[in-house]
Amino acid sequence: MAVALPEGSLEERLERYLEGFRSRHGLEEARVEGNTVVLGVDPGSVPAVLSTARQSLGILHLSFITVVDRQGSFELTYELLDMRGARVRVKTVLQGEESVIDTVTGIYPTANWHEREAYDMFGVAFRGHPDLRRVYMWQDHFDHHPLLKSFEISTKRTFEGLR
Amino acid sequence: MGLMQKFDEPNIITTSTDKLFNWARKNSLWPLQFGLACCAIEMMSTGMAHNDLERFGAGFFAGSPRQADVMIVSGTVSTKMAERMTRLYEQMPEPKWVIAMGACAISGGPFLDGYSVLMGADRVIPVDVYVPGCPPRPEALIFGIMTLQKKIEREQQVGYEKPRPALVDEEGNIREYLPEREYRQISEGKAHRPKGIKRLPRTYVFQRKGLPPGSMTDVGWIPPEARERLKARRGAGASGSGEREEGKEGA
Amino acid sequence: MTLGLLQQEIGYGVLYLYVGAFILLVVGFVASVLVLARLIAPSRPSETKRRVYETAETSVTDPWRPFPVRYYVFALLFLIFDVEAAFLYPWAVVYRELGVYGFVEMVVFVLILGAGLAYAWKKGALRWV
Amino acid sequence: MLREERRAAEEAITLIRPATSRLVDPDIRDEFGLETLDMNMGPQHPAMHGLLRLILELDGETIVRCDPVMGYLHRCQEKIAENRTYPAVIPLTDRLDYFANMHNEHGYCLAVEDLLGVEIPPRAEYIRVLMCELMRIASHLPSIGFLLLELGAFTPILYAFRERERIQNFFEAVTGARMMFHYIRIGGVKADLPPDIPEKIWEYVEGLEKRIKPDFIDLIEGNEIFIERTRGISRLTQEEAIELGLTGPPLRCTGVAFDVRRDYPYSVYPELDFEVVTDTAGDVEASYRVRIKEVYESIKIIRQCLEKMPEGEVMGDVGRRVRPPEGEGFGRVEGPRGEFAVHVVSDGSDTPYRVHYRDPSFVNMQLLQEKMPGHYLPDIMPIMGLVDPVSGGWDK
Repeated sequence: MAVALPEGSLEERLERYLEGFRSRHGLEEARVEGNTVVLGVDPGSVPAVLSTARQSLGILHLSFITVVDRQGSFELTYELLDMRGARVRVKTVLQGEESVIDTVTGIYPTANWHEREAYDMFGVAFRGHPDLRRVYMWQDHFDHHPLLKSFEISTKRTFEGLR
Repeated sequence: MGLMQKFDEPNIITTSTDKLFNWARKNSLWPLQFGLACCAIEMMSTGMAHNDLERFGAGFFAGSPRQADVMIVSGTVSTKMAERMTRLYEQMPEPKWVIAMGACAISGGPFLDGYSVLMGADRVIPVDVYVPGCPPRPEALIFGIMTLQKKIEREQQVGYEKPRPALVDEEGNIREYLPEREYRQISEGKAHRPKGIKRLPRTYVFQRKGLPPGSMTDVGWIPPEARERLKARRGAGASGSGEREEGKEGA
Repeated sequence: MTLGLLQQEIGYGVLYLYVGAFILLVVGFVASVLVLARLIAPSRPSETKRRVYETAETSVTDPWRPFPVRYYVFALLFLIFDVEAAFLYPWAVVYRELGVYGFVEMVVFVLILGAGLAYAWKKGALRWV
Repeated sequence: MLREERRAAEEAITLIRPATSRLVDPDIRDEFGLETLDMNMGPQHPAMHGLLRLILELDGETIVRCDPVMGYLHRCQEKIAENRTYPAVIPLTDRLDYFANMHNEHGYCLAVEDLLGVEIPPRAEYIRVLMCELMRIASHLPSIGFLLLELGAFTPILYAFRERERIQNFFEAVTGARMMFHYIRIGGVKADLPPDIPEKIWEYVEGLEKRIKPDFIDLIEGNEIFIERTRGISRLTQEEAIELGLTGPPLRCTGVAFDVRRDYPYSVYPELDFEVVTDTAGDVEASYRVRIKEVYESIKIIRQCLEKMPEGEVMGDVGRRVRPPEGEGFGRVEGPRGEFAVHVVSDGSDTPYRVHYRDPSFVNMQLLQEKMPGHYLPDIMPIMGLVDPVSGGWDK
């Protein structure tokens, strides 16, 4: 009944995760920073990497999904925790106009609302998501995605203006 | 139709009954349970045992608008909530009042640049008392309710038509609140507009048809030294420039 | 004691005068309050005010829809036993005067209703999914 | 003895017959032409812990489907944060989860300090932990109060807000504000503790430890109605809780001992000894027990903080103008409702390029969508009490 968390000290686990990812996906830019394994992945293989993390390596908790609008491309960051001190950060870059990526709700069901929020705020569509709707804004009258850089709200405040 | 509404200007009957009804209404204000955000927590601690609203007869937070007299708008009103708030205001029985509690309900507060924040509750419903603060202390809310009680004392039943909410048309049903139109103006700021969207005149602010007579709420407590300076200036003002005196009286 | 005294001296009928006065008082008060409220309260009817209040939203579907039948069965059973309790009260007041005959009579009455309840229970009317 | 047996029997029953067994499966319903009623429990509802609208599909009194609609308090926090300087975003984070203001500030400041790589004086760290633990008590007690208020008991909420008022007096003495502190700054803390505050907090904590037993535990635990309404409601197994991404009391009440303070240590928590409170039942009553025990743990931490408080200044050498290098900063804090994480992306200018808040209420609320079907309509209140979301948090 109890859930088994990965054993071993922090360094062991980090090494094991690094080896696990390298062996399965042959990722070149995979490195360890402090207590985090950082992986650069191309958008197509995100579900594969996350399923190895979940099934074989036993990393159970998906903390959050962050989308950053780099004015032309979207930079997605999946933060995974193994609940014992180690972190895995999967970063992908969605080039150009087609901002569509496979969903990970099959592997981490908690990603359901994270992806809905990313869709609502940035317009990043997740292929295969059970019910991809807006979370915060109006369903039908509002055809803008507010957190895009092109959607400006007011003058930028910097230190120059302040005393 | 209420008996009192048959008269169209105040006369001996309505003014004398005003005193009785206003006294009764003043001392049993039932606030609607309409907590939006952080100010709701301060409203709750005002209702709790430490600083108690029950002393003013306003302790019972009515769950449904059908039993409420005062709608305390405590928190940020988002554009999605504007229509709901108007419907709640409409469904409250007469006579009803609105207290805008907190900077967000007064003017959008710290979220002035928000694209989905309504810049103040008085853009859609007529507000009687503004309680500043973010969140206002419980004592400030109690002072707001005492100010409302003073205002109710001087209210008249006939001869003064309370302004209608902005989103409600003549026969009383709510017009569709399209944030698309409100938000195009985005946030009062001089924002760069996404391409192809025209500027929209401010249509969603209700025209305030004059304040009821005597509804000027007094300033309330002022520190003693400030009061001396005020008295001194007014004394000097009276002897000095006469017209500034009228200016103040006329406002 | 006082009730007894009253009964012997002024006869039984007068008592109903008190009850009548009391009922008149109650009905009068309620009626006057309602009429006054109707007269004094300012009324500005509007379309939204007439609409159903559903926590600040327009209702999604109209509530006039078929409901599961078990609520109705429960209401019926409650009604029966409520009336039974109503019969028990006057019996309990004059319990000493009736003696054994009254007691047996009431036991039979309760048993009949108990049999009804057992039947309902066995048929599964009380099963609450 | 009898109570333990009864409790074990109940737990056994609910395991065999989960709540969803009450649902009539759809094709039988269509075949018999049974119709369900769609109803919404709208934004203005006393039990919704804020502005949440649940569109419920009801079959009689059993909930068939529940779809939460949010966004009624969306205040564009992340968009406004992109247009403000780094120190100016701190007052905004106070208004995120307005029952855990100190934790939000702490999370954001950790993220920016992670970017800056600045050194925090130890006294400031201890003051931050002390304030956060006081805030945790001032948030757990009202959560228990709200859970009981929704079940109909009015006394616990009065006691909870009495404690909260006293803690708010401390906050006012230290930071100057009752709720929106803006006290934790990037690089340290705004000002030092007033001299008389530490032993006042010590006396208060002594009194509070004695008062919790008679005021909360004796009043609530033996109560039949409380047991009847909360035991076995939305029973969570450990796999379900982890799949839904729950953190904080809803996760720990199923037995998974995940606490950011111990597993991902930040600030001075490694030097303090406290234990992570877990329970086994995984239902609403278990979450109440976890919250009560966590208040005791917080009291223990507050005492250790007051003892080990070193001398020294409270503000690091971060100038008025915060201009971190380009890159990403992460801050993760254990709030009263769960893990609160902040992801700050900077492009080297005065204002952050992107700020993303991971709010525990937002993620824990997915429980409503998964676990609600099968329960009765009145069970919504205890389940909202289990999750205890705050609308400022989930609507951001």
